Amino acid sequence: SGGDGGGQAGASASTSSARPAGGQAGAGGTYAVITHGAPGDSFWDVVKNGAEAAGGQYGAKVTYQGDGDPAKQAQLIDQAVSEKVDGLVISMANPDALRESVTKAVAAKIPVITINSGADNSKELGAITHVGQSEEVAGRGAGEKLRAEGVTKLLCVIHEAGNVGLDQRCNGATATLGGTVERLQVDVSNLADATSKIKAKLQADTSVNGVLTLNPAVAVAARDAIADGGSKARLATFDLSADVVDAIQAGEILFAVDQQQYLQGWLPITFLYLYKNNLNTVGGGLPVNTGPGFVTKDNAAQVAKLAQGGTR
Amino acid sequence: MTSVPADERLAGAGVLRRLLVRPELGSVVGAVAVFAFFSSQSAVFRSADGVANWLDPASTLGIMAVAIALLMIGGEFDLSAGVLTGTTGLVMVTLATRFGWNVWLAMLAGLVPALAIGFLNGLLVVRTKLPSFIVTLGTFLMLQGLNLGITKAITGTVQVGGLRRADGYEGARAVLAGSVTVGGVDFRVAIFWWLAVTALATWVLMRTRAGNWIFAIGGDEQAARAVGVPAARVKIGLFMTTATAAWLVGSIMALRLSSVQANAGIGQEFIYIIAAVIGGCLLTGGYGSAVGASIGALIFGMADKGIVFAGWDADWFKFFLGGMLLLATLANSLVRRYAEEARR
Amino acid sequence: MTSVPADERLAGAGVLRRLLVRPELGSVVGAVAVFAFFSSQSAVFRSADGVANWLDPASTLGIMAVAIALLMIGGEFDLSAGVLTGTTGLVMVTLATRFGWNVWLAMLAGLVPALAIGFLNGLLVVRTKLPSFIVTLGTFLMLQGLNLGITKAITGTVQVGGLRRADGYEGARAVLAGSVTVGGVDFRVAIFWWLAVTALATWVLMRTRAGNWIFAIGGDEQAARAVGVPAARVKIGLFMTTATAAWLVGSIMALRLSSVQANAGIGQEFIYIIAAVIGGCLLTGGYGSAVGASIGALIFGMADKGIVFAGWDADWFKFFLGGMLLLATLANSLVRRYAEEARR
Amino acid sequence: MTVPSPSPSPSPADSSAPPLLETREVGKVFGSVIALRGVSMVLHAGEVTCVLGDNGAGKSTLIKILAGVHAHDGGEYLVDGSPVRLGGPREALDRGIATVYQDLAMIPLMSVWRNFFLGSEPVTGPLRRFDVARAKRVAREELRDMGIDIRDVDQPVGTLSGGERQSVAIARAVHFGARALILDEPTSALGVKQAGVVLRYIARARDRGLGVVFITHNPHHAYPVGDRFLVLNRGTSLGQFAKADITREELTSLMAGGAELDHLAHELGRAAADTTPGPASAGPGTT
Amino acid sequence: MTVPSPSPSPSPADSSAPPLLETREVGKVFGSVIALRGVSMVLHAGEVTCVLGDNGAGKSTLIKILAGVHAHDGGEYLVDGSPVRLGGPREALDRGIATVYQDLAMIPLMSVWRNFFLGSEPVTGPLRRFDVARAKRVAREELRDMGIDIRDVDQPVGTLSGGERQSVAIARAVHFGARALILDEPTSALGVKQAGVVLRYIARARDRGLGVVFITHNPHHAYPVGDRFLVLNRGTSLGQFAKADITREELTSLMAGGAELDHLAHELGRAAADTTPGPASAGPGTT
Ligand SMILES: Nc1ncnc2c1ncn2[C@@H]1O[C@H](COP(=O)(O)OP(=O)(O)OP(=O)(O)O)[C@@H](O)[C@H]1O
Ligand SMILES: Nc1ncnc2c1ncn2[C@@H]1O[C@H](COP(=O)(O)OP(=O)(O)OP(=O)(O)O)[C@@H](O)[C@H]1O
Ligand SMILES: [Mg+2]
Ligand SMILES: [Mg+2]
Repeated sequence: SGGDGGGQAGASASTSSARPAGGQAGAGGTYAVITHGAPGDSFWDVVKNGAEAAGGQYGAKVTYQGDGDPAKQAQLIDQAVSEKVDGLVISMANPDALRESVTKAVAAKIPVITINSGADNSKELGAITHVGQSEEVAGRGAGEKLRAEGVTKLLCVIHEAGNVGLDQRCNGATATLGGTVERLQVDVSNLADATSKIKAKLQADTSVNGVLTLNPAVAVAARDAIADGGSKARLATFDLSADVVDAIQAGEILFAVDQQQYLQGWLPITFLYLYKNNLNTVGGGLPVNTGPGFVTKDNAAQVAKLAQGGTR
Repeated sequence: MTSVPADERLAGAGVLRRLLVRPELGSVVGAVAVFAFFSSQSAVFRSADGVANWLDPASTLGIMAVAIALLMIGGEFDLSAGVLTGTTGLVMVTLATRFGWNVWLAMLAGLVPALAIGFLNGLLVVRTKLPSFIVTLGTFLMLQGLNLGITKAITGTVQVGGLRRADGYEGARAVLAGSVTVGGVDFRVAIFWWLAVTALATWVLMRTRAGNWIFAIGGDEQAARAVGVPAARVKIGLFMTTATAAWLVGSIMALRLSSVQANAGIGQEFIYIIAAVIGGCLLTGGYGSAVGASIGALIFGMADKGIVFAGWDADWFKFFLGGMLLLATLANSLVRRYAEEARR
Repeated sequence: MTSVPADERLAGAGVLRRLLVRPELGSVVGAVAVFAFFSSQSAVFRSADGVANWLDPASTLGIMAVAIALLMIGGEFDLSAGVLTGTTGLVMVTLATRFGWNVWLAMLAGLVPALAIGFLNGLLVVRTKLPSFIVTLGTFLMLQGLNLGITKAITGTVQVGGLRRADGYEGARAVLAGSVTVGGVDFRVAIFWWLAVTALATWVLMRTRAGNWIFAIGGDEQAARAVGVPAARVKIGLFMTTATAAWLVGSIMALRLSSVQANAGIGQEFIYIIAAVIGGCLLTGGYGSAVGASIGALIFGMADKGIVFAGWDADWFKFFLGGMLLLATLANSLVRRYAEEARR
Repeated sequence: MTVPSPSPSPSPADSSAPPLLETREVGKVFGSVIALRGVSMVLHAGEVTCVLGDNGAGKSTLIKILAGVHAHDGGEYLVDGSPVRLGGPREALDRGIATVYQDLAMIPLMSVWRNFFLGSEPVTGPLRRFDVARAKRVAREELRDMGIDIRDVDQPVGTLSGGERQSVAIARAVHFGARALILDEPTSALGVKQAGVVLRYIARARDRGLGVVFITHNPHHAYPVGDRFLVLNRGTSLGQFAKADITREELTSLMAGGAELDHLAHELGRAAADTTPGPASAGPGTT
Repeated sequence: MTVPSPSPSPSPADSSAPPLLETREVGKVFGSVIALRGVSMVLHAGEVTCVLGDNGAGKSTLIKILAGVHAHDGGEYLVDGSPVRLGGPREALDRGIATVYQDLAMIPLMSVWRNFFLGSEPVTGPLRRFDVARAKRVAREELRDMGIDIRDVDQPVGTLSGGERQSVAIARAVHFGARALILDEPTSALGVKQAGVVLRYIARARDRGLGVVFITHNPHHAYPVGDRFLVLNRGTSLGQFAKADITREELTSLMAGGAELDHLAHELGRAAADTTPGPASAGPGTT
């Protein structure tokens, strides 16, 4: 179900009303959020903000760690287990690799909630629920929308070679677009170079009429490349930033796929808090979807301010 | 230039051979080979438009590679230079957008932390005698943390943007990040900055006392000290030069993109070193040239973009990039060896 | 050991001082300082559970750091070692899961490309006389491309998994990636492999002809060649040793995670070098020790995990990591300098 | 064999002016190695002080103290009569002390002319740029004057022969030596002719009023040009002798047990004709 | 001044066996530098061939060809009468040719004993481990025999004095020299006593039947021990002379225009007493 700009306000409202439920309990517990996002990644930063905000609400201590290397992520989980936290929030981009550590956590009677990816394995590994949906689903949504815009040849810009999540987004788009999808590798830490690479691709292959970026900063680079190169390609992106919202308003970017990842931080902390203090479980173990939402010219103005604050 | 009668113990060295002995002209061969190869693969690559395209990333890389080359000739590394471009950009954009400074002023303000960090790097290396690899690795990590931590603390997000709306943006952009139209094709101004930096660095290396000292401390620091070269001052100066180059590049990038991410520049430090080494700098110091580093940046830039122009599968991108680099340096070194058998 | 009468030109050197002169014991001080610091910050860090926790990453890092240290003492770098751990893991998991091989056999099969790549690296360095930094940078990039390209071609995704269901998994896992319970706490087997590798490397360095040759070619290759050291063979051997270590670590990781991503190991190559340098290896070659590299890995592992245990904000993680590394190497070098004034 | 007793307080050359350089009981310890212990010497302007001694006696260590490369551990080092602690070779150079080191000489990858002017580059123009043309010319001339014909001053020093390298270092020190010149075994790698040229340079510098510290193993090189002889043995001083107080024979035997040497001469050759090589015709330069 | 004419074809020492080493018109060019041109020489077992010449004459280049460090560009190099092209120093060592180089000697960061055995480490036990105890003992003994008392064989070579380092290199070559020993200016950095010891070593090696190539600038070192003298000048050969064909005086003046030297002797000293330093008493070791 596609939430849009209004979803955020709803979430905020519901949390403030949830406060009386357990807010008075002085120590709300300690929860560890461990994701596969690299530190400084704009997507995961919003998740972190959401989790920390929820922790603030409930008087709980929330720690956030992220590492794209599954081995490191597993070690971080092991560490949290030896610290005997009250709950774990884990993004399972590579369920196979985390299996051992998650099982260990469950065996130690630590409630686990999986977020973002790993919905299929969540229950099997003993997590109490899953929040968010896979990158693949989000990618499908983007592909569909691009097809509707008449894109037949799409450039999917990967900013971290070998990252499972990014690959899944492109796969999803490929599945629903119907046309050709080509991939391009750029480096997210050198955006000027990314600009000229995208431009080079557009110059070299003029039949490309759509570009899908998977990161808001790369989206801005792609926007410049399209403008500089005088290309007619339509641009869409994953995730938001102030610049992306500006560009959507200016019509330079068609839409941004918005997973509302703030919820992927906020909700699991809420659930864990409720589980700890009230033994609540949500949805009977079925996944709780947070998106995908789409930010388009229509709702961009409202979202713009929220993106500034790091909650969208 | 000099009219000394030739010594009978000197074999006749053709003009070609004499030219090839210069470290730069060795790497030119690599550059020509890469250019020829990709030109044959893609018509766009060799078109004016295409050239303008791959010259653009080569220019910012080149500015940094030249500074790093000076440092490497002086026998040191700087791993913090890449992140520092991000730091200076962040300072500039934050001051201009969150505190309403004029862009020019904000840019100048970015120079202050850059010089401070360069000075600190140099001082630590000189005082502790730890290898600069370790010292600048420390500042590299610490700067990464600072970039992220401070940006988050001030803005709540991992990037700052909106420079476009700040005072003086247009002027600064025209000077540092604009384009110049030559024959209907837009070339980035950064290309001219790159040429200027290369020329300046070459002049310093070849025609000033400081240049002589840089070669000397990189070649044998003890011996240089023994004849009175102020090694500590030269080293600190080199680190500050690198920091200044990082500031220039950071400002160019920030003006071009009008926003900066907290992780900007991470991982670039090695690309700078790579460009310098492709251009003939020795990792052990004491040998290299600014022009060589520039050509190294050019080779890297061409290979990097050429693969995209040639339309090869993105999954194999790195494979081709590695292969190209290896072949380019190999061509370069074969030529140099042919010409230079003399130098052990 | 020897009973030669002391020379009147030797000042009395206390036992302490003599111990401290060893490069390893310098870095021990850094390790102790880091341990003491984090122990004071977090009770879990110093608990048996916590120790098992941070010894685990230190062990795989340590195995690689020791191999890289040997190579660095021999005067060369290997930037491809990190990706190679991914390559060996990918080969193993692919063969075991897609082609139904027994895990042991698949693991052995992974050794073949590893040794081939090590040999190739060595051969290129020895033959072309290009700096190993450039050569292995080339193989580093090419391997990245191969890992991604081949994995995508075979599996359609960027990771292969499901090793758990393959023949012989349990046995292989117990030997390489299992745990040993000591006093109720699970310690990873990899820790023992690490100790074994360190001991073996130390023995080779200090007590074999090969060890003598490694120091010699790193110290002055020309001079070593001149007295008949087979420098080319030693270098190729060192690259193959590093590749073997990468194979061991790649197998351990694959067995532990039962899946491998196509980008596994990228970026680790510098961590290995960092650990070796923290442990006292000179970047210029000819000096260092295997035990030192192990302790370097330990310091890195402790700092890396200690910051998490101490509960500091992840945004500032890198800042603290950089600071810790700088302080640890500084402590280490101050101690060493005090003890070692004698060596230039 | 009679060993002369060293002059207890070195007699100043001709004036009551303080000596150019003077050490009083200086020492140097490297970690556990005691390289030098209680060595006193003086150098007056217009005089040559020779430092003699076996291998490892501490000669190079002593002159590195004089040149500011090492700080001394004990005793006093006086320049122009006032105690100093040099912070580095730069300070020594600034006081007019130029040095040719035995092992720290040249930057192998740099060209001859760049090495020649390293640390004292001539500058020109408002931008103070390195006067390359002049540097090349002067380097070439100075070397030619010294009888070293380098093919090409652009050649990297690392490719010069051992003696050529040594000659460049000496030519540099002589060119820049302002008041004191310290030479550590300058003639050891040189041919007969070149060694003669160096000795002549030393004499000329002395006549110009410079003080020269000259280290050598060859008493036939030392005796003719030296005014004062400091003999070191295993890190300690056997004393400093004025020329008047010591003969060449005494000096030689002080350096290396003379009796042993006579014996050696008999051992060496196979043909009897060769065993006692009679005194050769050549002067000091040839030995 | 009469210059003897070189023996056109070098007369073999005592046998019709092919010479140990022989070069015929070899040359060597480095880039544009012609370092050596058409040089012929022979070395017989049980003989000493001295190579003499000015700085930069090409002596080191010649012996690096003999030792396999450089490949020769022109001419022929014969070992035991058959032409060879050595692939590297290892091949030379395998043919029993041990060398002490002027500039490629030791690994500074390694200890004395490790350097001593580098490339020829003694091994022991089934695992063929480096016999450290024996290596230390032998290194210490060999050095002591040579009159070099190193404080501690564990000291890194980089901290030894110039002469000490040279001595270690020589001791190593003598210890491992199997059939031919090549010494490039072994005595230049040595004190009188140590130089004497080295000359004695050369004589002893010769008497044991080894062939020795000995480079020096000092005719007083060369003449007593040499059987054959090869004189180089600016990269070319002035000829190879058997000892019978040349006197010490001729050799000296061939090396460095004799007249010039006499003149020099007058110049050097200030006091008349010093201008013509009479022939010293000491034997060859002292010069
Ligand atoms: N940095 C150092 N560390 C340890 N020992 C040192 C160091 N420098 C010199 N020595 C020792 O001090 C002693 C004196 O060395 P020095 O170089 O002064 O001798 P020298 O008289 O110049 O000998 P030579 O005639 O052989 O050059 C030597 O035994 C040497 O091993
Ligand atoms: N690798 C090289 N490249 C260029 N020129 C070289 C190289 N090696 C030697 N030369 C030149 O060849 C000439 C001969 O050098 P060589 O070292 O053989 O002289 P030498 O006779 O040993 O002199 P010395 O007595 O001073 O040691 C020198 O002029 C030197 O500059
Ligand atoms: Mg000395
Ligand atoms: Mg020589």
